[in-house]
Formats: sequence, structure tokens, C-alpha cells
Amino acid sequence: MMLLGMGRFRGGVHPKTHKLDSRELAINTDVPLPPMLYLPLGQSTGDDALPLVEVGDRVLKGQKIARAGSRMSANLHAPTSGIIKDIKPVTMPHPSGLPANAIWLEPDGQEEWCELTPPADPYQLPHDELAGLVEEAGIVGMGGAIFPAAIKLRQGRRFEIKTFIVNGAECEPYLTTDDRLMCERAKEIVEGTKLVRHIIEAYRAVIAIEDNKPDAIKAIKEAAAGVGSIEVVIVPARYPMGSAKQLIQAVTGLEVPAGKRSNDIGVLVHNVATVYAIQQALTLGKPLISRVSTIAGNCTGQPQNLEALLGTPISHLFDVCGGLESKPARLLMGGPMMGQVLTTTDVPLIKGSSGLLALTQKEVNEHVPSPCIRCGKCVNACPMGLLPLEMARSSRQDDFDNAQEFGLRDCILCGSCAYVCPSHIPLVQYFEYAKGELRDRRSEADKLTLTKQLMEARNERMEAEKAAKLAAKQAKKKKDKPKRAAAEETSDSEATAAVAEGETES
Amino acid sequence: MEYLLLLISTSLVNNIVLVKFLGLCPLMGVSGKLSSAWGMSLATAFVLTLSAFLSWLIEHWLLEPLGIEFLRILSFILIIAAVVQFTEITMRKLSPLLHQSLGIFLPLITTNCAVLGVALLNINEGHDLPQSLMFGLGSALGFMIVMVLFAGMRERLAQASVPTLFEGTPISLISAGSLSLVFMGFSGMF
Amino acid sequence: MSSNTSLGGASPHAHDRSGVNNIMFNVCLALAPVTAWGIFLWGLPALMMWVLCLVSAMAAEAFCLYLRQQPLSRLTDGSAMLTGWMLAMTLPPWCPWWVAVGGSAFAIIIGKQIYGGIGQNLFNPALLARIALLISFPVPLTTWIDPGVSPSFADAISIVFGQGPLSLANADAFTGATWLGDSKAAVKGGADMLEWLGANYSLHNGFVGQMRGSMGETSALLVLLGAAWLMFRRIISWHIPVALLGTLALLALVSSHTQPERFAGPMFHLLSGGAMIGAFFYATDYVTSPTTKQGQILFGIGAGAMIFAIRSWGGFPEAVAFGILFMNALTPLIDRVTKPRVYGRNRRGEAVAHVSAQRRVN
Amino acid sequence: MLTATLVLTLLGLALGTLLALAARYMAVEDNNPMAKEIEQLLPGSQCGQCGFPGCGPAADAIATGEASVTCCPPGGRALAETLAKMLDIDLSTLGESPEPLLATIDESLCTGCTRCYKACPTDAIVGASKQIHVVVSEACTGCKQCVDTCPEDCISLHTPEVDLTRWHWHKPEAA
Repeated sequence: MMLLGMGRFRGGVHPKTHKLDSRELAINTDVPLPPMLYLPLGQSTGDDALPLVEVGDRVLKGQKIARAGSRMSANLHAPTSGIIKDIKPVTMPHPSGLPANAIWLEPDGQEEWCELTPPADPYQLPHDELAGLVEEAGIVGMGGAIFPAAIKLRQGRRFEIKTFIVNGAECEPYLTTDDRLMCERAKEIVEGTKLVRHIIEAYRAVIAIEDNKPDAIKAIKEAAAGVGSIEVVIVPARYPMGSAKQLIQAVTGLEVPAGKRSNDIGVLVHNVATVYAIQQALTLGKPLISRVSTIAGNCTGQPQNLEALLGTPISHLFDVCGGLESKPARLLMGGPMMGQVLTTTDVPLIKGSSGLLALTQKEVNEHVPSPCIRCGKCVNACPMGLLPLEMARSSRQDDFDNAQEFGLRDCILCGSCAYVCPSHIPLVQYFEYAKGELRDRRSEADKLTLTKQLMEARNERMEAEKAAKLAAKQAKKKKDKPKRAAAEETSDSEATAAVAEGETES
Repeated sequence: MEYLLLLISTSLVNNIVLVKFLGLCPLMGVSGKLSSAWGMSLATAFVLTLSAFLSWLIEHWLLEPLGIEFLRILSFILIIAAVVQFTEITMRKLSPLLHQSLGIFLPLITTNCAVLGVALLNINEGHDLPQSLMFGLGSALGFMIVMVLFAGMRERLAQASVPTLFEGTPISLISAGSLSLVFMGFSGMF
Repeated sequence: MSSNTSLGGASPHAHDRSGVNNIMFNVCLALAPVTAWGIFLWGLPALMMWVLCLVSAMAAEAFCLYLRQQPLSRLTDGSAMLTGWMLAMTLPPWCPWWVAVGGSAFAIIIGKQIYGGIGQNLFNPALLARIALLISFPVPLTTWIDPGVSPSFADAISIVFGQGPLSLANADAFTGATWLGDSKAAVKGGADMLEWLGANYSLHNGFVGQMRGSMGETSALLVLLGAAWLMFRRIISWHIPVALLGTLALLALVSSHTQPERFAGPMFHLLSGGAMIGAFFYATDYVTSPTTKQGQILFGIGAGAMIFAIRSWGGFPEAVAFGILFMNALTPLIDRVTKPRVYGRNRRGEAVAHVSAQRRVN
Repeated sequence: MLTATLVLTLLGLALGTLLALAARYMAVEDNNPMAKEIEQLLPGSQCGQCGFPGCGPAADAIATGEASVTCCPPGGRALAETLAKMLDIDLSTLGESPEPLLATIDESLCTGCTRCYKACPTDAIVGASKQIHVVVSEACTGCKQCVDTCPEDCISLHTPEVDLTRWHWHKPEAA
């Protein structure tokens, strides 16, 4: 039964790939330095990073300039040497176009590295120390998940990992970064795979590549041949093969149970680019300061794969690619299926930017939505087995419980449903809306519980104060310090309130 | 076999709601949600079957021997009211949520013409006791089928962007009419 | 350099270029062969009736869109035209103009727009109109014409806009019942089904479409041709038609084996009446059939069984419309019980059990 | 006539007795457990924004239908929806529920009098005597009690701003 399930998952679509423009082009590592780098403090999940530098400081390339703000966030390093000009908000590469705090770094053109301290032999170090090095290097999931890689490694160590999968599927149209990375840096990726496998002590390491990338398959197979015990698995090209859940099913035949992580079934997935970054950190000691990104779309003069410094304004990157030929109908970060709309090109490249697309109206093929005709194409396309039409309908009526029931809780927002919808209904936007509203509700509900706890604490305190006053009155006859007791009570409850606040923040 | 035919005939072919047009009040009132429609049809089915049975007993053991058939409607209503009261008391104890969601429609089973209709039809058509029971059961089944079917349709109607003029009861009545057209297809069977 | 773009919506930013009007157009295309055959068999009145249905359906749709203050451009999605077309296919070829116009108006207004327009209706509009007509006006709806009778233009005008085919002097010579009606009356009258079949029924005529019947239901061959096109374009799937026709054939097979003098065989059931066109074109209507594959199979089985039951025991000779409409009414419930299994969950929606990877002691 | 009267009387008596028995064995103890359940859901800050003297009376009013389920601003939409579901009310017919508010203290005006701090039912204001007070937004319910007690008029209520973590896609325009 497991064998029958190999290479398959339910549903999925075959979008036009558009990869021909950039897949043959070698990664361009020669991007000129921009006049200013903008490094947002929130480039990973979790809280914003905390700056370690002050305005006016000179920093060296690779120097840590901000540390993780909470367990779920990551460090930030200077992509080049230069002067810290400011720490103030910039427009974020996000559909809202809202600003967020960033470090403004003016490059001095020296490209002066700070001292790198790669371990002499990473295999000699304890596993935990290796994970620590990955954490120090500020590496996050580079496929777009931006979840700190070190946390995944540490979680992986707590489970018996049977299969470690390197995700080289890259199922999004246009994007060829992983493809090129595998073609050109196959050795490093294989080495990185070996390292991660070593850290989590996985039984089996698999590099999974979609069958529409023959060059990458060849390169990785050649690189892995001498190493041994690293399998290359060719999976059929079908969107969303690159989604972790679907890839796990295609490679192992297992499903990640709802509400669980892949660890629970003994699987761990990392993106190719992440594995490459881990290899760079563990063998060369280099932190994550640059990334490969595909610049494409019909509005782009010459599509390319660029390796650019984090913080580079994307207008600069488009200029390197010959500028925007016409006003794009859609400017995207990421692929067209799951990528985010950008409001302007004046936003920086961040750790999760796998691609920057400037699409024409023809490529987007957006239409005015018409009513749902219940054709069921979305149901057939859904790789998760959900009912997108019912989810959207419930969301439209703000019936979020029903939407959850119809599958919103399991939705991975892959967009397969909206891709095939003949009525052009923006299904994913309905889901994003409903998920957002549910998030609001949850935080409101959390707040309500907190308020109630605080209330109870206060009431108790009031009671105690009253009792204390009463006691004090009675004691007054025998002359004693009257108010001390009450004052002590107050400071006590203040402390509990502070503790409660701390809990909600974490 | 004869009873089975009677059951099918009363539940589908001569459906109490869609062919005889009895019991439309709960059909419109409580079919908004599948769960309450189900509860309502269970309650009505219980009342319907039990009162059909009891009223037959009253008719043939009490009214007929004493020659006071003119009290038929009065005494049947008494029976029905008592059975409904009993159902309500029981439901309130066993399923308070359902009791609340059915609200006024639960005591209104008393005035559900389907219930009295079935009891009277039983007498008019000269059914014997097992036949009356089957007739009651079949009608109850037919009522349940229509309620559940219609509740499913209503749930979808609730999500349709019906023109304001027809929202609510009008569109429900139109749908019920359409459904009754469809049930005409069963006519002439058996 | 900076360039501001319009914001646009959430992902995805790509589309497979399908569209509602595209689907409707393809269904019309698939109906074209049977329509042409119907016009070939029954001449000008059939053509006039078909045009009348199309035009009045679109007029009714335009009227409703105007009343509901919706853009008239909605008319271009082709759904109203298709509804009119599908109604024309179910009508006797020589039916008078008011049947065509009234039926189309009923289909669009009561069958569809009153529910809020495309995608919201509970019943297939064309079939609902057809049975409303059948029950209200049984005579013009059961006046079937011999195949190959082609009247002159003047006759055609008087048939469609005048008193109908029965007013013609020699009406008895070229009108009669369909196979289904005829065989039912015969069996009711005490005749043997086998004998009736031997005398009247021909497999070849049934398959090619040389028999009395509604305009679009005669030729199984051309229906299959259109259906093949729709399946090729992935507009319909096999689930509903196969389940429906399979159930119908199976029930016919079993009953004709046990009581051959009472029941006709599977081929007779499949080829006569609207079974073929109903299974491929009406039962597969997106709006009124279940969305999941399992649901569609249930839908087909139910419709097939209903059709057989009403054909065999009911008062009406033809039951495809009733069977499909009954299942239309059941569709919301079917959709409720047949949800696909969700990734990582079992059929009941609970997270799947897994062999928990052992925790390591670190 | 006599028989008829007798029969009906007997029938009525018999059925009445049966029902009385049923009522006895099927008695439901608590008459309206709703109010209690609702009170447990309410914030309990007794802020009085709903127009009732406290959460208890408000719960009674909601249970009997006198007050709308959206009457509690600190509870927000989450609470309104829970209540609506519990009471089987269609929330969409009630219009917009009030936006939750947050208090802010104008630091240039605050004298550190601690009055707001004492009035706050959720201890959402921190700061010691003679020092500028700060509102902890995570705990503030926007109940307005601090605004009423502040002698310097330096506390104001405002709707919380949208930032990156709170932003989400709006509902698409209906087709």
C-alpha cells in the first residue's frame, strides 16, 4: 500500500511553469552594491530581532548586528561592511505595505569580512553545538517559511527521525533558484545534507527533485555518488509538490496527522537553499547574509537568478535585470501560486524572498469573479481533500466555525483551488480573511481569559486589603503600624500582574 | 406485504406534506437547520404514530359503543394535546438544547393538521388497528423524509443570494412547491 | 527607481484560463449534433421551437438581470442560452410557441433567477420547467411526431403559432406515443412485454434515433458523441452518467430476467426516452449535483433507481426528469455526508493515528 | 348528553393524571441555568459599559433577551459570537459590534497620582506613586474607568492600530 502511494498525493494542478526564461542561466553573483541596505528586524517567525549596534557604528561583513528577539526568531548579520546610518521603519515586502523597523546600513565598498571561525571538523562537535552554530548563523527556512532552521534541528533531535528529506521540488512556476543552486552547487548541498543528517541522526537522507529538472537531478546524482547513503528521489512535477506535507506523502507514503508535525511520524524536511546555507555556516563559518532569488516575469527586461545581499532594495535588483519594461500588473515576492503582492519596488530583499516577479495582466489572468457554479473543480484540485467552495461560502458569511469544519483548519493556502476556479473566485483571499479573523478572535478570547484572571487576582487583593484594614483598625487600639500590611499586599499583586503579562507575551 | 405497500404509499406516493399538503406549518417553521428539523420530525413522528393509535382505540372502544361519534374531533384533540404535552416534558428533560431550538413549534404540534388529519383519515378510510398504525407510521415517515430533505435544501437556500423580495418564507414556499411537483412523479404508483 | 503598482488580491496570481462562459459554450457545442438531428427529423417546427426557447430564455434572463440591477454582461456567461437549449431538447418537437416561451420563462424565472441566479438554484431549471409543463399541459407535452415528417413553411407556422400539430387534418397519421408510453399502456392492457418488444422495438432505431420522442432524446449515438466531447474537455466526469445508466441497466436486467413478460431489458431502457441525454447532460449539471466523486456516484445510483421505479410502476411513462429532480432535492444532504477524506485525518475528521516516532532521551 | 359529559371528564382526568405523573418524574430542576453560564463568559470587570450595574445583571439581561449579545465592548466579537451561538441568535442581524478600545496615557500630562492605577479593574496600569503611569495594552479592556477618574484628563481611548502582526486580507468583494 505504501508503494502504491509513492510519488502521489491527492489533487494538485499543473500550472504553466514559465521556467525556461531563467533555468539555463547561471546564478549571477555579481550584483553591484546598492547605496543603502535596509535590514528589517522581523525577517523570521517570532518576535523582531533586537539590534546590537547603534547608529554611527561601523560594522564588518558577517558581523552579528541583531540578536533573536525570542525563541522562534533568528539573528541578523551585516551583509557587507559599512556604517549603520539609522534604525527606523521601512516599507516591508508585504501586501499590507506597512512599515516595520529596520537597520539602515550604508556599504563602504570595502567588503571587509569579520573574523570567521569555522569548526575544524564539524563531525567532531557535539550535535547540540552544531545546532547552536546554525542558530548563530541566523538561518531560517529559505523556501519562504522563514522558520528558524536551528529549532527544527533541535526538535528533530528529540525524535527518532527515519527520513530526512531535502526539498528540491520547487513546484512554483517561474522560480528556478533551487534548480540553479542544485546544478551549480551540488557538492555543497550534498555536504549540507550529510551534515544535517549527522545532526539529527536520521536513518535515511533523501534529496527529492521534481522530474522537470533533469540537469539538477544529474548534478546532484553525480555529487551524491561518491558520498553514499544519500538517495536522490525523483518526484513527478505537480503543484504543490514543494509543500512539506505533500512531499512527505510523495516520498514516504505517510501523512502528517492533523495538528501534528512531521517529527511525529519521524520525518524532517529542509529546503535545498536552507541546507546550502547550513553547509556554508558549518564548514566556512559564514552566516546567512545573501540569498539566491529568481527575478522574472514578462515585465522584467532579462530574467535572471541573482545571488544578492539581504537588504538590497528590489528596485536595484530589477535594474540589474534590465529594469521594468512596463508597469507590472502584479509585483510579487515568491512564486505566483503562493507569493505575496508587493505594493512597491522600494522594499528590501529578505531571507524568505525566493523570487521577485513582475507579471503582466496576461500572465496573471485576473478576471472579475462571477458566482460559484458548484462545478467541484476546486474539490478535485485540493491536495488536502477539503471543500474550498464551502469554505469560501462560509467565510463570506463570516461563519468561521463552519469554514473550519469544511477544512479551513487544514488549509495550506496553496491556491490550487483558485487556480482552477472557472468563476475566478478569489478563494485564497477568503481563506486568508477567515484565518485572520479567527486569529483576531483567538487573541481577543485570550485577552478575555487574561482579563478575568487579573480581575480575580484584584478581587482577592481587595478582599485581603479590606481584611487587613479591618485587622488594622482593631489593632489600632493597641497602637501598631497601620498601613504596612496593605502596602505589602499591593506590591505582591503588582508582581503577579507582571508575571501574567509576561506569560501572554511568550 | 400489504403493510409494506401501505407504508411506502403513505410515505412517498401520498406524502402527507407534499401531496396532501398537511403539516406545512412546521415544514416552514423548523426546517431552517438540519438538526432541529430532525428533532422536530422525530417529535412529530412520535406524536403522530401514538395519537393515530390512541385515537383509533378511543374511536372504536369508547365513542362507537357509546354512540357519541360527534365528540370525535374534541376527544382526538384532547389525546393529541396530552401526547404533545408528554413529549414536551420528556424532551425538556432529555434534550434541553433541542427543546430550546424548537421553541414554540413543539407545543404547536398540537395544532399540526397532519396529526389530526391522520387520526381522522384513519377513521374515514375504515382502517383496522394494524392498518392505522401503519398509516400513522407511514405518514410520520413521509413527514420525516420531507422535513429532512427540505432542511437540506433550506440550508443551501440560506446561503443563496435570493432577491430580498423572495427571501425567507416565499422562496421556501416556492421550493416546497417545486418539490411537490417532483413528488407528483410518484403518482399512480401502487 | 520606484514604481507603484495596483495592489491586487491575495495569491494565487495565475489561472488555468478556464471560465464559466467557456464551459457553457462547450456544453452547447456538445448538444449541437443531437439538435441538428432533431431538426433534420422534424423539420421547420422543431427549428422554430428551438430558436424560440433560446431567445425567450435569454430575454427572461435579461429581464431578471434588469430587475435585480445586475450587469447585463452576465448574460454573456451563456448559462441562460444553455437553459433554453436544454429545455428545447426535452420538449416534443412540434409543440406550440407558448409552451416554448412559457417554459423558458418558467425555467429562468422560477427555476433559477428567483433563487438568486446562476449557481444558486436547487433544481435543474430546464427539467423543472419541463415537468411543470407536463403536469399543467399534458396534451401538447405528449404529442409525439413520427420521425421524418417535414411540413411546409406554412404548415410549420400554423403548427408552432397556431393550433398545434393535432389541428392538422391527418394528425393521427403521424402522431403517436413514445416507446415507453406505448409499452406501458400495452402491458397495463394485459399484453406481453416480449411480444410488444418484438413488434415495435428496434435496437438500431433506438441507437441511431429513428423513433418518436422529445427533440433531443432520440439519438443515443449523437448524445454519446457530445458526451465524449465534454469528457474530453474534462467538463463532465464519468461518475454520474455511468452510475445512473449502470443502475438503470442492472435493475432492468434483473427484472426482465425474472419477469420477461412484464419488464423490458436493459438496452430498451437505456435507448428509449431521455435516459442517455439525461444521464450525460442533465444529471451532470454542476449546480444541482453533488461536488464530490462519491456523492456523484450516489446521485447517479439514486436517479437510476428512481427512473426505473417510476417507469415500471408509476403513472408517468417517462421518469428521467422526475428521477433527476428528486436527486437534485437530495443533493444538499448527499453533499453533507460525502466529504472527501482530509489529508492527515480519517473519514470522521479525527487526526489519523500514527506510530509515534520514539522520543529520544537527550 | 350525560354519557358524553362523563366520558370527556373521565378522559380529561385520566390524561391529566398521566401528565401530572410525567411532570413529576421528568421535572427539570433549574429554571434558567443560562444566566449563570453567561456570567461566566463575561469579562467580570464590572465596567458597566453595557449599561447594567455589573456583569451579573448584564448576564441576566442577556439571558432574558433584554440586552443584546453585542453589548459588551471588552468582550469583543469573540464573546458576542459565543453568546450568539449559545442563545441561537443570528449575529448578522444585530449590526456591527463595538470595536474594542485601548487606553493611553499622555505622558506629558500625567502627574503620577495613582488614581487610575487604583481604578483599573484589570491592573492594566502600572507605575508607582509620583511616576508616570503606563497602560499595558495586553490587559487593558478599554473600560473607561481610568478616564473617568483621571484628574488631569490625560487618559484617552483609541482603537488599536493595525500593525504587521495584526494585518490580514480583507474580505473579497462579493461576486
